[in-house]
Amino acid sequence: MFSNASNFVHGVDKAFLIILGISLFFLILLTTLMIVFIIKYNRKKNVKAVQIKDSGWLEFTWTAIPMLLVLFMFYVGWEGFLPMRQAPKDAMVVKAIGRMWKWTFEYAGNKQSDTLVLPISKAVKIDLVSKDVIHGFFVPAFRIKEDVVPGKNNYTWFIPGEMGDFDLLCSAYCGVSHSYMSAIIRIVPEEKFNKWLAVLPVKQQDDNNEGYKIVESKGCLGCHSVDGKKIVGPTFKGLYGSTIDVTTDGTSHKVTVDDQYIQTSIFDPNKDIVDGFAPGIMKSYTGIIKEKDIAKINDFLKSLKEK
Amino acid sequence: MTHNTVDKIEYVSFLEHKGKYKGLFSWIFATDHKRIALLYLYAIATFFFVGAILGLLMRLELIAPGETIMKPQTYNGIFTVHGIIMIFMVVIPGLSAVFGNFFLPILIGAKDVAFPKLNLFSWWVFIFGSVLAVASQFMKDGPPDTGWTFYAPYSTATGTNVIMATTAAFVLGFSSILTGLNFLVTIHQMRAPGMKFFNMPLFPWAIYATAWIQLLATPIIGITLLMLIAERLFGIGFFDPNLGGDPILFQHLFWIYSHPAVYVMILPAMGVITEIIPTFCQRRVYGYKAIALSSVAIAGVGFLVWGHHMYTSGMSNQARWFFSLLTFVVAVPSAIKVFNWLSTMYKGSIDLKPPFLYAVSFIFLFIIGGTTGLLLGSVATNVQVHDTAFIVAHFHYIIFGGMGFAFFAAIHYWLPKMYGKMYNFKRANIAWAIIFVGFNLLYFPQFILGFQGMPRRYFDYLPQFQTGEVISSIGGFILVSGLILMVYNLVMGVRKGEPSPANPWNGSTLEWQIPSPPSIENFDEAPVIKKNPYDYN
Amino acid sequence: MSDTNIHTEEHRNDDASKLGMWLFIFTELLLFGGLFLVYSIYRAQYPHNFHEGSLELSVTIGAINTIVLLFSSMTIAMALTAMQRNNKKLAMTMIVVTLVMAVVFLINKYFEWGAKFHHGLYPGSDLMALLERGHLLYFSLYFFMTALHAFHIIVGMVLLIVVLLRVKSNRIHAHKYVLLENGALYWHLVDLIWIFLFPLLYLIS
Amino acid sequence: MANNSSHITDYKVLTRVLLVLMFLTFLTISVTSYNLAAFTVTIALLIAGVKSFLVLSYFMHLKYESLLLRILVSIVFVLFALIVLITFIDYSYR
Ligand code: HEA
Ligand code: HEA
Ligand code: HEC
Ligand code: CUA
Ligand SMILES: [Cu+2]
Repeated sequence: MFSNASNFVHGVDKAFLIILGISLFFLILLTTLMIVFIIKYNRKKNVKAVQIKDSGWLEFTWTAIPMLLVLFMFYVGWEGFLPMRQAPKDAMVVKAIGRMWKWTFEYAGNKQSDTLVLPISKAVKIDLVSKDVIHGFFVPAFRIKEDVVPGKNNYTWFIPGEMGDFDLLCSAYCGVSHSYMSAIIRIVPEEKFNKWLAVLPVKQQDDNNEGYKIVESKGCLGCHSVDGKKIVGPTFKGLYGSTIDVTTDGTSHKVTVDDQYIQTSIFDPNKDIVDGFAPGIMKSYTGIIKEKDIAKINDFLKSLKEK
Repeated sequence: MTHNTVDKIEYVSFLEHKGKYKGLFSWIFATDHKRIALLYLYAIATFFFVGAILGLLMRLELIAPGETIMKPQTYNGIFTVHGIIMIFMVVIPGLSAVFGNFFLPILIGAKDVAFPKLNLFSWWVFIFGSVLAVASQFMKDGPPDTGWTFYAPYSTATGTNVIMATTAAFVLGFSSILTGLNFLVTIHQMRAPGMKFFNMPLFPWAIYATAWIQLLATPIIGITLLMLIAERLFGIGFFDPNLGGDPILFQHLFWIYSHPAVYVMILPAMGVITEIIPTFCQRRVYGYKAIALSSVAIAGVGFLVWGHHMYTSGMSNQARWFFSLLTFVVAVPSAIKVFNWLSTMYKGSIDLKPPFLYAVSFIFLFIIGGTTGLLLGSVATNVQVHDTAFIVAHFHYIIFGGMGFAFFAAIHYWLPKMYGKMYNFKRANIAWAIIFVGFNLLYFPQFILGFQGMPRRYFDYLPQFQTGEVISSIGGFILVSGLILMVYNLVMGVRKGEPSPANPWNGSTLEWQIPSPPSIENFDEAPVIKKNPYDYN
Repeated sequence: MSDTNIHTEEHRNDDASKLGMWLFIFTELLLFGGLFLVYSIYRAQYPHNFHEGSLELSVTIGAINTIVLLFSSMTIAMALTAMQRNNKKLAMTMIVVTLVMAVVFLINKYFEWGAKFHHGLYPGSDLMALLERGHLLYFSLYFFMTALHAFHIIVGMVLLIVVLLRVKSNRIHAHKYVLLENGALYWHLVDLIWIFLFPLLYLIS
Repeated sequence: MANNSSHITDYKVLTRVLLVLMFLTFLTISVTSYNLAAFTVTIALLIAGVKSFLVLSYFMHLKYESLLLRILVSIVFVLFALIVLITFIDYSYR
C-alpha cells in the first residue's frame, strides 16, 4: 500500500491516512447534517422553531470524544515521527552543504559531488550545514524535511529503499533562486556506489589562494561564477580591469573595475547596479567581510583576469 | 421586539449627524465608533483589493512553469507584500476593527467605546502603518522579499526594503494593541445596567477573547521587529549567526505572537457566525456558555502552541511532542463550537438568506481548514507538508474561507443596519455561488500539490504540478468575478437599495432594537438588560 | 460623540482610564518580556561570557541608579498621596523631585554609556566584532535593553511634565487626579523593569 | 476598581517600603558577590520578585485594588513565565 522509497514513508502515510479519515468522517457527517437541517427545518415547512434547553451531558460527550480522538491522532503522529530523530550509530555520514542556491554533498575523504549518490538499503545520516541563510532539505518521495540552519548542527537520516532518481528540493525560503535550489538523489546498488565514490575527485581547493577561500566560504560563488557563466550575478571571470555599464541613482554610466569599485560593490551593492541585473539581490557584506580581506579578494579577482 | 416605538421618535442617523467638521473631515476626525468602523471598512476594503490583485498576479505567474509574466525577484516581493497586506492590514484588524467597532458598543448597550479619541487615533496609526507597508513596495531598494514571516538571517541580510516593511508591521501592531485595549475597557466598564458577563451576546465575548490576545501577544512581535531593525541598522547581532545570534530564536519570538494572531483572525469570525445562526433559525443559541468559554479557552491555550510552525527547524524532541500535543488540544474548543452551531440549527426555523448562506459555507470551509490544521499539527505528517502548497491551502481555507466568508456573512447581515438600506438577495445568492465554486477550485488543488511535494514560495515548479496549478489559477479568476459581483451588489444596495426596517431579520440582540441606521447616541435611554440575549420566546 | 456625554459620568470614566493604563502596562511588561526571554536563552547558553561581560559594568553606577529609581518611585507615589489629601504644593514638589531623579538617572546612564563608547564598545564597532559570541550577545543585549529602558524613562518624564503643568493649572485636583495616578503607574513600571534589569545585567556570577 | 478614591497610602508606609526596597537592593549586591553557582541567579531573581511585589502592592496600590485587577496582573506574569518555560523546553534538550 505504501511506497518503500525510504523507511519513513510507512509511518508518515499511515498517520496521514488515519487523521485524514477522522477528518473526512467529521466533514461528511457535519456537512450532511447541515444540509439535512436546512432542508428539513426550512422556514417554509417549519414555521416555528422549537426552543431546546442545553444539555450538560451532550456538551460533555462532544468534548470528551474529540479529546480522546485528538490524543489518539497525536500519538499516531508521534509514533510515525520519532524514528526520524533516531539515527543509527553506524550510519554512513554525508555532509549536505546548502548555500544560496546550490547543494553540495561532501563524502568522507573530502570528496565533493553535486548529486547525492547513495547505496540502497543502507542507513545514511546527513549532516546539514548552511553557509548563509536557512535552507530546507526536502525529499518529498522520502517524506523527509529538515531545515538547514546556519550556525546550528542539524541532521536527518534515512534508509533508501528503492532504486532511482529522486528530487531534493529546498523548502525554506532563501531568496531569488529558492525555487531553483534543487538536486538529484540517486539510489544505486552498493557496488555501483563504491565504484562511483572511488573515482569521485577530491575537492578542488585553491588552498594557496587566500582570496578564493574567503569568496568560497562567504558564499559568493553561489551567485558569481569563476568560469564566465552568468548565474545570478555577473561572473568574476575577467571582471577585474574591465569596463562595464552601471546605473547609479538612476543614471547610467561606465566604470572601470578597480579596487575601489569592488569594495563598494561588496559593502554597498545597491549603489552601482550592473546593467542587466536587479538591485536588492546581493546583500551588503559590511561586518561580514573584513576590510582587510578586500585586498585578498582583489588579488584573487585579478588572478582570474588573464585566463 | 417591536420597533414601532423607536420609529416614532424623531432622530438623526449617525450618517447624517452634523458634528464639528463638515465633509470629509467629519469622517476622518470623527470619534463616533460607527463612523470609525466605516472608516476601517473602506480602508480595509481598499487594502484587500490591493492584496488580492497581488494574489492574482501570483496565480498568473504560476499558470505555467518557468517565467510567465515576471522575474523571480518580483514574485518574491509580491508574495511578501501580499502576505503582509493580507495578514497585518486585512485580517488581523478586519472583523474586530470594522464590526467590533460598530456593533460591540451597541450589543452591550453602550453609547460608544471607552476611549473614542483613542479609537480615532488607532485608525490613524493603522493608516500610517499601511501607507508605510504599501510604500515599501515602491522605494529605491525594491520590495521586501522575505515572506511575511521575516525569517532571520535572510531578513537581516537581504538588500531590500525590510526595515520599512518591519516598521510598518510594528506600527500596525501598535494600532492593534490600542484597539484591543479600548475594547477590553469598554467591555469591562460600559456594559448596560443589568448586563452580566454571562448575558452578554456572543460576538462581544469573541471580541473580548480576541482583545486579550491583541493586548498580550502583539508586544512580543513588536520587540522582535525592533530587534530585527536594530540588527539591520546597527549590526547588533541578535539573530544572525555571523554576529553571534541565533536564527531559531527569531522563529520562536515570531510565532509566540503570530500563532495567537491567527486566533485574532478567527475568533471574531466565529463570533459573527454565532450571531447569525440563531437569528436565521429563530432559536436561542445552543450551549451559550460552552461557546463563550471556548473562545476564552482557544485564546488561552492558543498562546502555548506556537512551536508547531517550527517542527522541522531542529527543535528538541521534547519541544516537538509538547507543541504537537497542545496543538491537538486547542482544536477541541473549535470542535465544540461547530457542534453547538449545528445543534442550534436543529429544529430551528431556517431561513436561507444570504448571510446564513455565507455562515453555513463558513462552517464547511472552516472544517476543511481546521482539520487540515490537524494534519499539520501531527509531527509525522507535518514533516511531509511543512512549507509546501498544503500550508498555503490550509491557511487560505481557514483565513479566506473562514475569516473572509465570515466577513462577507457579517456584511450581508449588518449592512441593512449600518446603512439602513437593503441589497438584492438574488444577486447576492448568485455571487455567493460563484465565489464558493471559485474558492474551492482555487485552493483545493493546492492540498494535493502540497502533499506531492510542491514547496511554497516557489516561483517555478516541476512540470508534473502543472495541472493542479492551472486549475488553481482558473479558480482564482472565477473567484474574482464572484467577488466583483458581490461588491457591486452591496454598493448598489447602499446607494440605491430599498430602505431597510429596523429589524429585517427579526433578530433578538440589541442592535435590532434601534433604528437603522442608528442615531449618533445609539440608544435614547440606556437599555436595561435582564435576560439572555438570544431569547426567541 | 461629544466629550461632554462621557464626562457627565465622571466616576466611571476615571475607572476606565485607570484600567486602560493597567492594560497598557501589561503590554509594556510583555514588550520587555520578549527581551528578557532572549536574555535568558542566551545567558543559559553562554553563562561565562555573560559573567565576564557584567564585570565590565560598574556595579556602583548600577546600584546608584537603582536607588535613584526606587526613590523616585516613592516620591511619585507621595505626590499622589499629597494630591489626594489636597496638598497641591507638596504634590508639585514631589513630581519635580521625581523628574530630577529621572535626570540624574539619565546623566548616570550617559556617563556609563559614554565610557563604553570611549573604549570602542558600541554596536557595530570593530571591537564589538572581535568579541566572543556570548560576550557580543551580552553587550548587544546590554545596549538594547538599557536604551529601550532609557527611552521609557524619557516618555515617562514627558508624561510627568504634562501632569505637573496640569496640577499647576488646577486641572488636576483632589477630586480629579486620574491622570496623575496614571502617570505614577507608568513611572512605577519603569522602576519595575529596572528592578529586574539591574541584577540581570550588573550582577552575574 | 469600583471605588477609585478609596485608599490613600500614608507617607510613612511609602517611606518604609522604600527602606525595605533599598535594603533588598544591598542584599542582592552582597549575595551575588559570593559565588553560589547556579543559586545566585535564583536568589537574585527571588529578591527582584519580592521587590516588584512590593512596588506593585504599595506604590502601585494593587493591594487596594479589586480582585479582578489583581488576578489579571498575576495572569500576565504567569503567562510570561509559561512562555519562557516552554521556550526552554526546546533549548535545554538540544
Ligand atoms: C485564521 C487563521 C488560522 C486558524 C484559525 C488556524 C487554525 C489551526 N491551525 Fe493554522 N495556520 C494559519 C492560520 C490559521 N490556522 C496560517 C496563516 C499558517 C501559516 C503561517 C505561515 O507559515 O505563513 C498556519 C500554519 C499552521 C501550522 C504550521 C504548518 C507549518 O508551517 O509546518 C500548523 C501546525 O500545526 C497549523 C495548525 C492549525 C490547527 C491545529 C488549527 C486549529 O485551531 C483548527 C481547529 C479547527 C478544527 C479542528 C475544525 C473544527 C472541528 C471539527 C469539525 C470537529 C472534528 C475535529 C476533531 C475531532 C478534533 N497551522
Ligand atoms: C487574508 C488573507 C489572504 C487572502 C484573502 C488571500 C487571497 C489570495 N491569495 Fe494569498 N496568501 C496569504 C494570505 C491571503 N491570501 C498569506 C499570509 C500568504 C503567505 C505569504 C508568504 O508566503 O509569506 C499567501 C500566499 C499566497 C500564495 C502562495 C505564494 C507562494 O508560496 O508561492 C498564493 C499563490 O497562489 C496566493 C494567492 C492568493 C489568491 C489568488 C488570493 C485571491 O483569493 C484573492 C482573490 C480576491 C479578490 C480578487 C478580491 C477582490 C476584492 C474586491 C473586489 C474588493 C472587495 C472588498 C470588500 C467587499 C471588503 N496567496
Ligand atoms: C545573492 C546573490 C549574490 C551573492 C551571494 C553575492 N553577490 Fe555579488 N552581485 C550579485 C548581483 C545580482 C550583482 C549585480 C547587481 C549589483 O551590482 O548589485 C552583484 C555584483 C557584484 C559585484 C560587481 C560586479 C560587476 O560586474 O560589476 C562584485 C564585485 C560582487 N558582486 C562581489 C561579490 C562578493 C565578493 C560576494 C561574496 C562575499 C558576492 N558578490 C556575493 C549577487 C550576489
Ligand atoms: Cu535554499 Cu530555499
Ligand atoms: Cu499556528
